[in-house]
Amino acid sequence: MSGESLRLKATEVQTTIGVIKGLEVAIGAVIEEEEEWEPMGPTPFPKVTDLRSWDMTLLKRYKPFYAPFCDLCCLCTYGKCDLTAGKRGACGLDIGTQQGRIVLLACLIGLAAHAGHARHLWHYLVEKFGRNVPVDLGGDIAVEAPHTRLICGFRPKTIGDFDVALKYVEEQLVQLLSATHTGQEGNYLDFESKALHVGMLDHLAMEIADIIQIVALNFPKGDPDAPLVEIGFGTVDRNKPVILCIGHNVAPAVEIVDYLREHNLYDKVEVCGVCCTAHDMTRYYSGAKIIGPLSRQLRYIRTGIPDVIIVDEQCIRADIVREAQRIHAPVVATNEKKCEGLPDRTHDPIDEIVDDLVNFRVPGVFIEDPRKAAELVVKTAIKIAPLRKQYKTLPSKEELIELAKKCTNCKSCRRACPNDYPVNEAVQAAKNGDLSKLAELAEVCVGCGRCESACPRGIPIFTLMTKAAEAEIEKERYKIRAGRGPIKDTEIRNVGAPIVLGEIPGVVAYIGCPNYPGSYREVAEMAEEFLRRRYIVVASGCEAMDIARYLTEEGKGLYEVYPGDFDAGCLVNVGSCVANAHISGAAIKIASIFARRNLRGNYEEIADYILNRVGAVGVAWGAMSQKAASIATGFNRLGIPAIVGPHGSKYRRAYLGRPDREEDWYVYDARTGEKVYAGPAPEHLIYPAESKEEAMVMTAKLCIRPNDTTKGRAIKLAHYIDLHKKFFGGLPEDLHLFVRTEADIPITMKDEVLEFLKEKGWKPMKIPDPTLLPRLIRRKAK
Amino acid sequence: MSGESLRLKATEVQTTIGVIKGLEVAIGAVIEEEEEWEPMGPTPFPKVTDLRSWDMTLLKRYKPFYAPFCDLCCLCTYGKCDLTAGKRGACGLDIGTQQGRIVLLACLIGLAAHAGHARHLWHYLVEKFGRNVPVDLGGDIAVEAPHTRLICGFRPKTIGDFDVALKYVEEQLVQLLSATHTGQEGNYLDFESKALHVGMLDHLAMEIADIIQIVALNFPKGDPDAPLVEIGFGTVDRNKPVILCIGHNVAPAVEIVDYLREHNLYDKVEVCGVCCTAHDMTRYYSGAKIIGPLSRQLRYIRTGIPDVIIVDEQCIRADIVREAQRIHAPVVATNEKKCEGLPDRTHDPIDEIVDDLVNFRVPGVFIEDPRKAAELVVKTAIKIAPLRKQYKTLPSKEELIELAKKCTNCKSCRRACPNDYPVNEAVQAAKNGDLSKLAELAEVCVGCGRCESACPRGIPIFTLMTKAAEAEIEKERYKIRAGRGPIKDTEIRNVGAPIVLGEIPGVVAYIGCPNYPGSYREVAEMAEEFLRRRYIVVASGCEAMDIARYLTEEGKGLYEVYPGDFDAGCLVNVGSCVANAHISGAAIKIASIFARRNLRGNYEEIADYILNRVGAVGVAWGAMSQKAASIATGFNRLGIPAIVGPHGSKYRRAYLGRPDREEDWYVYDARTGEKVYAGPAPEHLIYPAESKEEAMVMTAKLCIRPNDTTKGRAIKLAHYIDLHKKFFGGLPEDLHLFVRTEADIPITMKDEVLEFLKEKGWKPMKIPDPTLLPRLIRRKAK
Amino acid sequence: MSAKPWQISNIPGPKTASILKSGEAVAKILKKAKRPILIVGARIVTEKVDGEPLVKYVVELAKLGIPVVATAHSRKILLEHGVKPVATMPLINITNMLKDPEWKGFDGNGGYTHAIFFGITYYLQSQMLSALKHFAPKLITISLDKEYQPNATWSFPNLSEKDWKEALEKMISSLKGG
Amino acid sequence: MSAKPWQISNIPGPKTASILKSGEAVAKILKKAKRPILIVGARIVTEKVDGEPLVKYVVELAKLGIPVVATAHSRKILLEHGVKPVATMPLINITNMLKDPEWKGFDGNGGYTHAIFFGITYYLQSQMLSALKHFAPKLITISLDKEYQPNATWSFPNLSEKDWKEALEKMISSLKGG
Ligand code: SF4
Ligand code: SF4
Ligand code: SF4
Ligand code: SF4
Ligand code: SF4
Ligand code: SF4
Ligand code: SF4
Ligand code: SF4
Repeated sequence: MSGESLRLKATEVQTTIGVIKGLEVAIGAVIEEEEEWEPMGPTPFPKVTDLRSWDMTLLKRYKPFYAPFCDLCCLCTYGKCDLTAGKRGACGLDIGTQQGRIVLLACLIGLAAHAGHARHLWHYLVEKFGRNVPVDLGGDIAVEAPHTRLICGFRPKTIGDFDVALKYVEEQLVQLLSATHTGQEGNYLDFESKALHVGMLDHLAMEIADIIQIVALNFPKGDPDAPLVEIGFGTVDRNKPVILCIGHNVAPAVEIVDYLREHNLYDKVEVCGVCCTAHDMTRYYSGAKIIGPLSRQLRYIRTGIPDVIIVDEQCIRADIVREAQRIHAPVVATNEKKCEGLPDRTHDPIDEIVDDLVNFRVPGVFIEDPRKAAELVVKTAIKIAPLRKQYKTLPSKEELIELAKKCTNCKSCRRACPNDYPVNEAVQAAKNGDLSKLAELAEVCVGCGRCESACPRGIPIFTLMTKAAEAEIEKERYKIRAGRGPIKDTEIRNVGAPIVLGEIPGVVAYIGCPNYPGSYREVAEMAEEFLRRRYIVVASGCEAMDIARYLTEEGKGLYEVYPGDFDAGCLVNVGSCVANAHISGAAIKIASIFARRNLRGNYEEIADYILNRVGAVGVAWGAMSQKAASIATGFNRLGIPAIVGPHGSKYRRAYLGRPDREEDWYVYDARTGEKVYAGPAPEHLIYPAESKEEAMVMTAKLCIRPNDTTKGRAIKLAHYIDLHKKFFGGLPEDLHLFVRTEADIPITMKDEVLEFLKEKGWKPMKIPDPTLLPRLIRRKAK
Repeated sequence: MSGESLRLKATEVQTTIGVIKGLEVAIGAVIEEEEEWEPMGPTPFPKVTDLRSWDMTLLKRYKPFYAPFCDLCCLCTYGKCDLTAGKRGACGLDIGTQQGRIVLLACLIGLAAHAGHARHLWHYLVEKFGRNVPVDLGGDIAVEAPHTRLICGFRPKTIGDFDVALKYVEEQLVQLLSATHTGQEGNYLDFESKALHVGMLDHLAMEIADIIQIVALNFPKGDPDAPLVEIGFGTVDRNKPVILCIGHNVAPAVEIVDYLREHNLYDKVEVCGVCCTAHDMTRYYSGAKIIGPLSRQLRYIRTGIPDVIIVDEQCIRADIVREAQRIHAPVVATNEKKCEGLPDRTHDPIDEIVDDLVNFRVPGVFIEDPRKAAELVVKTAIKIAPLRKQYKTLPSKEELIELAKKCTNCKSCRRACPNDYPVNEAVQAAKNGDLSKLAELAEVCVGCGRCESACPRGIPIFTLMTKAAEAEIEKERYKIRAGRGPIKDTEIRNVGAPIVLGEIPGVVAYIGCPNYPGSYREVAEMAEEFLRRRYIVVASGCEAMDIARYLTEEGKGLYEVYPGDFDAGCLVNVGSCVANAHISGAAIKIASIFARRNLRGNYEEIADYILNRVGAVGVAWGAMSQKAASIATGFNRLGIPAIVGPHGSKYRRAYLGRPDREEDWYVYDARTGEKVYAGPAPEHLIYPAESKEEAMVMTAKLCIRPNDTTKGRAIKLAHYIDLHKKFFGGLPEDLHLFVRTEADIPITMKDEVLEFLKEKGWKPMKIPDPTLLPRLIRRKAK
Repeated sequence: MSAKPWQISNIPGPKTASILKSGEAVAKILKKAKRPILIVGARIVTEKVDGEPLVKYVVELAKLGIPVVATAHSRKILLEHGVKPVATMPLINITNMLKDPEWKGFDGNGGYTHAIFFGITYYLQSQMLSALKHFAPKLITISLDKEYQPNATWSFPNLSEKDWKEALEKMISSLKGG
Repeated sequence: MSAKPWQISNIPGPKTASILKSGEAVAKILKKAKRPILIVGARIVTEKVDGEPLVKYVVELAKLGIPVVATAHSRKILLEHGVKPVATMPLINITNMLKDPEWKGFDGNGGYTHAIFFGITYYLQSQMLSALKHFAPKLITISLDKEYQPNATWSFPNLSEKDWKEALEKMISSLKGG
């Protein structure tokens, strides 16, 4: 029913309550009756089970692999139940099913974050600008909302139109969350199918969130030349009042910028941000400064520099008020999802609140009106900055050494560190005045603060690290291209063929959070490797930021060296996390614009197209959040594989192919219906890699697709082999699985590859027109 | 914004696509512009923060008490984080906040179950009967949907009208789930405020689910004389084909009944049910049989009697297919939330599917169309029943003893049993041919199967227990009054005054799941105690069933002895779990009908009214599920306290008052604004009791309210004292806190109470017109 | 030294109770305890240890001057055995008060240093001990039940009836002997 | 005997690894192992134990005829040290194959009986051991890293560098001695 739709337009309606002009009403979903822009596919507004058969097709090849993070279930009062190795809980659940359930729950929480964000932003923008802001992304973007078209089957004309899509997401989410209740779904494959559905919805929600802010706030509209903006601790003038914005929802930051503009305060106040709000601030106003990703949040607060901290939603530390209190900076919360126990002062006079804040009478306030919050923080920042001078400094080196002297070398810090860093050794060295180890630690640290929290001696380890790295702070000044948003149709037209045919070796997207296994530099190193190899490199969110915090051998930032186009050897920053939808959206647009497949309500076919033809892979090296889980799962349903860092193993689930099982890798040849071996391409849908070297070799391999032309395949194999040689040594053991004909062999490697193939008893294979969907077979095989 | 609304009616609309007659369109929420039935209160469609100040008022007195069930957090890949005693996780979270978060998550899952159920049912009924089924609950019920009026501020005329209320719930749920994401809400009080919001929404969703099924399917409409129907294993004629329905969503069961009726098969097939679907089946057709609550599900399957098992949603074992396979009974899944990995055969010809099932070719199928599923199960049951004869029996006593002989007395079974029952001893006794201990165990067992799953020797302990209790099976025949649904306005008019004045000592509701600490009989024993004392006793869900499975000393069932009115000394079965909304709804109706308070969008005032005046308490003795968590939390926001059994401590949170802190118990006297000590009434909002005796004494105490007249207070105290003497010995230690004037003292206890008061240095106190809301003070105190 | 939780799945986290190796060990702790309090629950009403009713040990401890809080419906049997509980209340009430650093005890003389749990439903006790572990980290909690309680500060390991009885007897005799 | 997980919060549940008390203890198990396989990861590339590169022990074990799977980017250093891995693949791939009861091993002669993990990122290893604990309950898993891995069948307790080196040396010498 949820897909049923009606759209009415009427110039004048006579009703019992009067005459209404220009009535436009949408019920359920919108159908554009005035023009059939495309025939409707089989699954507009798909409900939970409508794409189940596609999911089962994927899950048959890419079986869920479960690594339980806990052997127990504690979700109801029958528990805890011990589910070890086949034991069942009081509700009949076993450990595998429980993993599927937890994965679904994580994805749902991720979806809720994006959908809740989209909905909040939608209300904000509709209230500010009305429902009729056109969805106009410029002349080069006709396919304005690929996910909306694909999933919902309509073309949004105005931001108001997205309401039905959001309602659809909201209704579906409730059904899906219900399935996690004790006594509901009891099969792991169905939990996975539901998780895949959530992932799909997640990309839809992200698309909506980003498009409405782009069109309403006039962010760059797919501009490859979006401005280079500043990023890094050192970009902020700490002598001015400093407003720090943290979160993902740009509403309050927009109002701050507007307020500064209206009051000619642009030069008087520094506005900087952490996480995606920072991205989006620079998309609105290129003078805003990005401090950095989530991993820099606690660090920047500990420097004492921020005068006021304004938080919106998502990726904000749970101890934000406590940390802000430490540096005597007031916190202004602005979103119902993050109230922090602060008093609701939304309806009090601003000056009263300012007065309370600058006199440190309250640690912070909750102001649900973004405009008011903006005025409040600017006024507060200006007033409080002079009073906060004393708190803007870190302890002296001598104080630091005194603190370090309390250390008993108990190793609790190290054993609490997610990355097992030798924190104790660094503190021990500091005892003797050697801060270098603390500074080294600061360089690689993900900024979680767990070491400090675990220290039985109460040593403020994190402050010590911050101090030790203080000299770096001023130096940290980099450039990042402001998030450009969607990929242009014109770009798709240019790269569609080379991607599908395999001649652009792949699209590699660095996305997600900074829970890295080691230094943040690894992300940039990986990106650089693939930029040099002329892959299309895309980035978003925290990883887009971390890529900026790295200089090439020539001392240049990657965004300065590589152009911002969606093209071979270019580096695209799409923007904040919700801009991830443009990455998957680009894959959809390839199917639509280049291959002219119908999008409308036609999810399964497009996903099949992408899986078999579009050599794209996501790398979420520090994937941490539930959002990252649902984003990755959404990529997966669409046929795009993802690699996560080793911490990603704690998501508990991978989708793994088995290259050794030949039978798993047959596809239909759409021309004949014949089943053809197409090689393990892509090998996995999602898996955690142990090292960046492994991730790079796998990235190249996961870009291989059954549809590659021989020329394309040869290019892809050249990179795969080359990276394998570089990081692993020798030829890949599975090379023969990817060589279909001799023409697939990279010309420069011909001899050694042929020799290897001989050893393996290789025989030439057919190159299919690949599909996994029997209904797409054009002519049945005899 | 979510509360904004527009309702259009037009007799004829001319549009570019033609003429539409009888157009009726609702956008957002519905406002009845044609008649202002009541002035709109301050919070129609309240969003997450709109009732935060009420929550904070409650939470200041009833502080969250946290008993962590786990010291770790494992919700993102930064984890696990050790949160022991003040340590913080990588996101900055501490253990208390994490408990609030888990409680919110549990409540959300519970809400999703009800809201998802309501939405599914809504689509089903709208498709079957159209949107225009009137919300007509009969002449005695004018306040048709108290929660909808109170929360949403509109009066539903047709089932279609509920759409906007469901959309509101869905949108809110997404925002609230988002708050549980890593990096979102970081304050425990705000997590609790959100949980309270969820609880409120839960009652709204339940109300919608039950009202639409009542009016569309013609269930009893608040009928105190709803028919007595059969419950118990012994009610089913096992010689006929037996269809077992499990779950909460009556749709497929309705279709089965219709199919049987249409095909004159009523007498040929037995239709029975477990859990709430069973309740609702009997509300639709009084010839359906109730097997029993959740705790009987596994037991009944193990008897082998069911020929076909049809499941809808909720409270269905996760191993249902495995268990059904054990007895060779096919499973038909019918709901997207519970697909069980079964093949989707929704679009296949029925006879093909029947053939596959009766030939045991597949363990079951998924049929998303309830009508088709109904036809399928009836046809299958009739065909398969003769083939299943051999599987309809339990192992022989000899076989059982052989199995028991494998036991090594390792105690794994006992240590896996949630209730620490001496399972090993029972198996050991069976070894020697003594089955009595197994039979005793079966009597008190909650039916979870964990003992069996834990046995390293693979002894089918649960089957042993079932066999040992086999003789009981035939005997189990009881009567239960079919769920009557809402309370009539006329009844409210009768009991409103005596309840509010305290002369009916209280309303006690036995609700929730069967995760009891001991025998299910305890619930009935408690109910009987309060029935004898002429409290109004209400029941729902599994506890309503367990109350039926008990005979008084005269050998009568409680439903046979006590009338079904909402009146002193009566026993009301409202129905399935979603009918719980009628219990809270009755409290709301007292405020509305008896006290003439405005309901419309006026949540805070009504909750304040109920907290201070309506002596109602919920007892969820076996509260297990996330649904129970959200139901209880919804009662709490409305000012109704709840007692859970000891397993309820694993919900991790209680709301506890501190009777020893005098300052916590002041209310405003609405007449004067004066702050008046009103005693710890009610003492807690939710707490786990250790024993049924404790629960009973507390039940009586929690019915005391500040507004009691002296006559009413004396009656309430008489019961409190009497129960205390009976189960604890002597007078309650806190008695003096509840005696305001000598007139409060029960006349027959005067001397001893006065002596006690003297010892305590008691002084008379004022009796206020109580409120916690300053805005309700009519005249300010000087 | 640690033990496995009696209910196998009741694994709370890194911090678990130290083992009381004998009745004497308990006595040693209690002798040094400045302000102990004994909390007893439903199990003392009916449960026996190797033939001896649990309530007997409550009587002995009460005689030694340890104040007793009666939870669940344990008050009645205490009164019958001549023990006047210092308070009667749900288990969660006393737990709640124990975690309040401001609370001055039933006699107004200050908070308690040691909370001894005896005869209380296993999992409910575990939850209450968890609350105290996290929110009253300075309070020493002792479970005298025969099942290992990981959330306590001190607990017996899982004992047989016989060993339990012996431990309780030894505890009493040591306390008296001191 | 059991130990605390090296990463304090890495507590999986009731079933935890037995402790390998010495290098000889490992050798004893390995000697009886019918079809062992050694899985090595990123840490062997750079990590040392008390001055000795980890890869040395891989070389020794390989010499004794145990097939080696190279995960992460460990292949290169193995080749450099003359060890030809029987396979090169992500850690999760080999884990996935090990939990397949149908899988016949790299040589086609049947599944493995003992999976030895060495030089692998702590938490990733823990997750893989968890997968095997639950889904390949018959497989014996052994962690030779210096940190206690609760999800293994056998693990060293948390060892100092010195003790670890000693254990590894003893393991090799015992294996050779046998
Ligand atoms: S699932 Fe997580 S919260 Fe639950 S017991 Fe395991 S570690 Fe603790
Ligand atoms: S949801 Fe199932 S497995 Fe989990 S605690 Fe409850 S009964 Fe046990
Ligand atoms: S936890 Fe604290 S005392 Fe222990 S080693 Fe680390 S810094 Fe030193
Ligand atoms: S703050 Fe850095 S060093 Fe400390 S535990 Fe976290 S990652 Fe490790
Ligand atoms: S990438 Fe992850 S951590 Fe960074 S802002 Fe987005 S969700 Fe937060
Ligand atoms: S949500 Fe916070 S406390 Fe929980 S595992 Fe993640 S970082 Fe740790
Ligand atoms: S778990 Fe099995 S073997 Fe052990 S005592 Fe119980 S019935 Fe006997
Ligand atoms: S089935 Fe009954 S006896 Fe067995 S563990 Fe569950 S409650 Fe205990």
